[in-house]
Amino acid sequence: MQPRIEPPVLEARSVSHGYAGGLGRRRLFARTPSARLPVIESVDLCVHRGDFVAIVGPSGCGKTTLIRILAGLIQPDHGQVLDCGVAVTGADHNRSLVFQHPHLFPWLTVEQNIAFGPRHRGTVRGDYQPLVEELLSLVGLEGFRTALPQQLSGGMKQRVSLARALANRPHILLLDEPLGALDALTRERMQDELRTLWRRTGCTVVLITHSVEEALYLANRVVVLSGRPARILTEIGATFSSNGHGARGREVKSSREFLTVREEVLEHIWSEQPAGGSI
Amino acid sequence: MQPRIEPPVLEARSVSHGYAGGLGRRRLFARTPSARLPVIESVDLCVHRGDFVAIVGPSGCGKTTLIRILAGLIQPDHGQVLDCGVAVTGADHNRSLVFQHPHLFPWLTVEQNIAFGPRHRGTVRGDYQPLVEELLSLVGLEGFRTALPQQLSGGMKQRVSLARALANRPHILLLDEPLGALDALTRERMQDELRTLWRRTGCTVVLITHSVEEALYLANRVVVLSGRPARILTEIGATFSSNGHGARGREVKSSREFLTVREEVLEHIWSEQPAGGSI
Amino acid sequence: RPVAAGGARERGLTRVVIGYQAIPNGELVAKQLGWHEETLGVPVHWVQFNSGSELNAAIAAGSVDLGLGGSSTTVVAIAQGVPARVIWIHNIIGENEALVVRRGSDIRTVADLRGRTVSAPFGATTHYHLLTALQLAGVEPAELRVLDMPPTEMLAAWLRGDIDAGFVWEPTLAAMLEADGRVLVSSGELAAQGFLTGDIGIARTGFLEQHPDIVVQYLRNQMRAVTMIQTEPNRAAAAIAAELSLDGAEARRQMDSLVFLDAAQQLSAAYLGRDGAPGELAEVFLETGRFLAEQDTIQMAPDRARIEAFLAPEFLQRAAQD
Amino acid sequence: MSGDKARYRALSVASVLLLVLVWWGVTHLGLVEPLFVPSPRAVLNSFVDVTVRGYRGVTLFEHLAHSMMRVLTGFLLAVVTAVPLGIVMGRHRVVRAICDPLIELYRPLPPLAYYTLLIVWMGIEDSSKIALLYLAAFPPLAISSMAAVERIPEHRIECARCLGVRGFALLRTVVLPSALPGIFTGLRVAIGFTYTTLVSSEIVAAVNGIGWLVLDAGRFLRTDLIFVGIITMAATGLLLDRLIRLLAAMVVPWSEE
Amino acid sequence: MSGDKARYRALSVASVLLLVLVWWGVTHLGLVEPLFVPSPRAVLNSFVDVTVRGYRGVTLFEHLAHSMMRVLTGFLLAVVTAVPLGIVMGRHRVVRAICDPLIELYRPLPPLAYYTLLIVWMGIEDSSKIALLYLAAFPPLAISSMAAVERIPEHRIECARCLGVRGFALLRTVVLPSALPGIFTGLRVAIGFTYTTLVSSEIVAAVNGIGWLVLDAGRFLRTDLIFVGIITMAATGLLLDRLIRLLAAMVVPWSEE
Ligand SMILES: Nc1ncnc2c1ncn2[C@@H]1O[C@H](COP(=O)(O)OP(=O)(O)OP(=O)(O)O)[C@@H](O)[C@H]1O
Ligand SMILES: Nc1ncnc2c1ncn2[C@@H]1O[C@H](COP(=O)(O)OP(=O)(O)OP(=O)(O)O)[C@@H](O)[C@H]1O
Ligand SMILES: [Mg+2]
Ligand SMILES: [Mg+2]
Repeated sequence: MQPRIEPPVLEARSVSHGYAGGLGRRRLFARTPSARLPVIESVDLCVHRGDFVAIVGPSGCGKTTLIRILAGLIQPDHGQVLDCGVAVTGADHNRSLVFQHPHLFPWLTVEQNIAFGPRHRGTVRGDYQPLVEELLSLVGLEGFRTALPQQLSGGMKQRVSLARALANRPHILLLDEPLGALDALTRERMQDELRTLWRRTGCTVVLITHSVEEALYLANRVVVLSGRPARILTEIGATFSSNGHGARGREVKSSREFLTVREEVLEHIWSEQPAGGSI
Repeated sequence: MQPRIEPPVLEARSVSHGYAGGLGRRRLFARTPSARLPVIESVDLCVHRGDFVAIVGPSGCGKTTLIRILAGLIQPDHGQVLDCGVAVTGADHNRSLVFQHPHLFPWLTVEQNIAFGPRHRGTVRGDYQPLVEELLSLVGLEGFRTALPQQLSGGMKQRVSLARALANRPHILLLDEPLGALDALTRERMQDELRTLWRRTGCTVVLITHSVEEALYLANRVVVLSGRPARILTEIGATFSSNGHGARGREVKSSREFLTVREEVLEHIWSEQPAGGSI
Repeated sequence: RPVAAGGARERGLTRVVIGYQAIPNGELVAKQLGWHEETLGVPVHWVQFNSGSELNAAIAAGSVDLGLGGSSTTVVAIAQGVPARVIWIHNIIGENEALVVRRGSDIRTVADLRGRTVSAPFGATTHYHLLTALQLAGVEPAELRVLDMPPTEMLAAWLRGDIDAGFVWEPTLAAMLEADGRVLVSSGELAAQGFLTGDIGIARTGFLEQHPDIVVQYLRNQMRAVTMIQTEPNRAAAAIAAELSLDGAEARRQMDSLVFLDAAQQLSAAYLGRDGAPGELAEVFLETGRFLAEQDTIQMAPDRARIEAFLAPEFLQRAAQD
Repeated sequence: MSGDKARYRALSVASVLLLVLVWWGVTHLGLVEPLFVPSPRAVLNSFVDVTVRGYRGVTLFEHLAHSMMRVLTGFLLAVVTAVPLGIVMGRHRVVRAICDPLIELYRPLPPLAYYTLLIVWMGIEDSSKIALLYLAAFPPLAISSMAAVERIPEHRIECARCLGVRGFALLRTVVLPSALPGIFTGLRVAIGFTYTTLVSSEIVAAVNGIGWLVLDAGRFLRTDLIFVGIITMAATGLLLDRLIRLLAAMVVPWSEE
Repeated sequence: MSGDKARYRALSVASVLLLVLVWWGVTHLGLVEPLFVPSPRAVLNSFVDVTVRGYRGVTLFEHLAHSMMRVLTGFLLAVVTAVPLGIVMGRHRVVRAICDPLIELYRPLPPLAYYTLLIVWMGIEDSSKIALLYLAAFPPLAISSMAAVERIPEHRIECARCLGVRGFALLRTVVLPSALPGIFTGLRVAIGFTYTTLVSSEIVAAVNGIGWLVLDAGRFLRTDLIFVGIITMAATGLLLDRLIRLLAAMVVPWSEE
């Protein structure tokens, strides 16, 4: 018997996308449809089981669009997305997306927000409650379990949103800048938690981040996108966090090696974009 | 004649604040009003003309609450805020606040959003239009002037929100993490723009940021807040960006001196908060 | 009593407002043939009303000068002090209003209605006649179910079999008769026993005082219409048909079920009477008023003096003189 | 806070009192015919009279009870049908395409125009009256619910989808709560509408009910009784409205971010 | 996209056609008295007749024109008064405390109950009819506008305040646009309500108008004519509603974030 070749957990095949209607107010009786704004240009991406892929790129280049396509929320104009070899046609809790903005359900408490997924997919309470408790303490919000979203600060909301996605035990976790609103300290702590989680569960993660440091610290692959329309500029294998090496502390961030790779990535981004040019 | 002593541009006098109603759903027929959640505890802050004050502190400690009090959007439970010696009783365009979340007006284009303040305060178009043009190019969105907010990415919205506040030529600029959603590159560029702007106009800035690096790079004073309820832990004078020294490049960020002060600040934050404790 | 509203209009009269109803009588003949427009000397504004109570309100508001209402609502006007006078009887209600029961039912007399469900449009002349018929038969209203129903809905209820009897007018009357109905008692029969109902012409007091000549001319036109109905019924029916968008035969049938009185008859003691010598109509109104008061609908029945003051046959007298 | 509330309540009471005062003044000075606007005293007398002795053998309270039974039955039936339909119409364009024109077509029709048909189908008892009130409450409820659902920001639905919640569970757990504020506005508008239809519904075959009382009193120019009826309707209508608001405050305690 | 739209439109047309088919079937099979539900053919005949020859000397088009004049005048007057009042009530608790109870008190009142008063004050001409329609449109508009304003997220107002915009400018530039979607829902509900009140308004002292036609035809058991009137009302009501929706699509092109 031949060894079974496992398909990639998530694969984007020459995906392109644009937004319709041009910019500005839709005109009701417009004759000619205005030109499409191209945002993603033939992106190929292959994410394997256990990968931790970080995506970096300039503001407005199309990262959110790309991750929404991966999640199945947008059907791309061209190309397709495969989840374990099966074409993606819609959103799914196995491919959980944490949005750039928290988007909590304002009528549910913190605890109910976190439990939302498993609870309304019909899981019995006993099955998900321990996980919810664990997540509450992971994001440090045990004291706010009965708070409504309107009573939380920006960073707290973002943490709830992360916990809400994790409560689904997704096999692919799609993160659109989940730690952006956190202070340095909390952010580092959450980074470590995320790393531990990834190690422990062996799930696959795609992370959009604005911090090259964070990308290198967490991911084993860093994908650099160009400015709009987004193409993959380059991909850098980062080994600072690879599964094989076991736990490593924050001190890696100040290592020579780390700083060199960081400069390299920044160089790529810089080169793409003339300073002050149209972003 | 005695030399006139200029009052501080913005002064908080032993300001304390808390949120009512406890956590969770308001109960309609609750007998005993639940305890207040104390958030700000006797904060004294004196901001002088031309100051650039950065505020750092853990997530959910009360930074947003504090800056909203400074803006006049919240009347604190105790203490008061003075703007040039006059008690603050409400919001004002001279004390412009950039919110943590962009909150653009969804029915206005990017350009109209930016021009909103001066236009609807009755300024003639000729007076504000050059500034609006300048700001559009400052935030790199000339190509999106006719776009509606729903057509922008997260980072682009945040830039519009910043430009919208700047269009008022406020004498005090209150910034609640205005660069949080920007990628490393754009962020650095915006930091530099902000610094130039501050130098050029001599306006007073209060900035909340999650990045200690950013705080040290931009501000001449860094205020470190404790966890909730927020007290001022310490204040550090940073000279990396002081008016006197003239323009300085990004290289300062990797200077010995800079890194030492950074460690110091992080140390303060660390010390306050036992890792994994309730944040 | 003086009227607050409308008083100003009297000084410079620009038009006469006539409130009419869709009843196939002389009013419609005169309207269709344009007699008032020709002879009154002022522009005429026609306004249609569905019931006397709305007309009462409009007259009291000073919006209408001359109008037509059923005898029951005229009594309401008297009782409630509407500033108006009776000047004309357009018609006496005869066979065009009747109490209908099912052909095969065992209701032979009014007394058999005990325990049944009977309907009539409340406040209308048929309501009054229904109650009168019950009283004549010695039946207490509480012994049966009397329901308030407009004609069209009554027909629907009749066809469904929800009601055992209904006191109603044309054209619903014909439709009910056609749908397996028969007349138990008609308004004509009750009128013969002294319980008259009719369509009464009333005029606003302020208008009467200021413009008696116009009123007299208006009455002359009414008299002319009655004459036409009696002598050239087909021409009159044609005018009514045109006015109501009916066909001629139907208009003729409906017109013929009414009883028309000429001026001489109206001025006789049996009806309006003469100035200073009120006729039987006062008695009818008095009786009607007592009925309504018993029904709790008006607080107090108007007394004879009040009713007699409400009748103003002097204008008809003048009109009939020359 | 609670001092503020008391102040606003006082203002409300004052404005109603002012209305009564104007009414009293107008009748006292004889500015309008008492035939049209009776004095507060006359209305009070009639009120006592109708409460104690009744009108046409039925006391005011019984009249009111009959009407409330009809209004509430019709309204509640409409709530449990129109709101779900509106929600589904807001999410599913196929359902909307089918139902929308039908609702839009019957909606502008006056109750008086189709009441006869209801009588033909349902008879003269309470069921046809309730059906009329039901039909009056239906369109505002359906339209408001639909509009409320259409206003839900798309990202909220996407969130739920990413959490694996779809179909009926999505409607129940995300769409319904998000639309609740708009639905409650619809409830308030619809209850007012149902109330105004009450008189029309009691035109036929009623010998009780507040609407019928007003109607019957109108036929005999009993303005004092009309006022008694009107005031009773206004007071109970106001009460129902407050009940809905209270319910809304209990059910929608959050505010949008 | 546009293929989808065509499909939905086809579904809508199909559902209306189905309704007509059911009507035809019911009359064809004699399931109901033709006296109450005339056949489509009979209605079509009457329609042609009324359009060409007229009813009581007035053609259908003229009847319609009179009614539309009344409805639109009343409705537009209500829009220009109730919407601003609702907006102000939504923002200023003092105004709300004063006006709210008054609106709530008159709102449940049936038009039939106070029409007499309107006639007394305004006479029997068009002004009292327009006033009645105005009063019908007012509460749903005011309530919807108020609710829409109350739903505006507070941060948006705070934003505008920080930009130095306050008072009337705030209402005009921030509150009004934010509330527009809710206001348009109110407009749609209110126009339907105004339409249903049309017949009531034309009960008294009218000799033209679609409502009067329906009413008068009812008196003579001309069910075919009632159907002509009803269908005309339904069609024009639908048209007005579509106009409002079109306007909404033009004026509210954004979607909430
Ligand atoms: N709904 C939309 N309609 C039209 N254009 C859109 C829409 N959403 C996004 N865009 C455009 O697509 C481009 C990419 O947007 P996207 O949100 O994917 O950027 P991003 O990489 O996530 O940026 P950021 O880091 O600022 O969040 C932007 O230029 C934006 O203007
Ligand atoms: N409207 C509110 N009602 C009740 N509690 C609130 C409210 N707003 C904020 N809080 C609480 O006040 C505390 C401070 O909130 P604040 O938004 O000021 O924090 P922050 O320092 O800005 O945090 P972050 O960095 O995450 O934005 C939080 O614990 C939050 O739960
Ligand atoms: Mg993004
Ligand atoms: Mg904050």
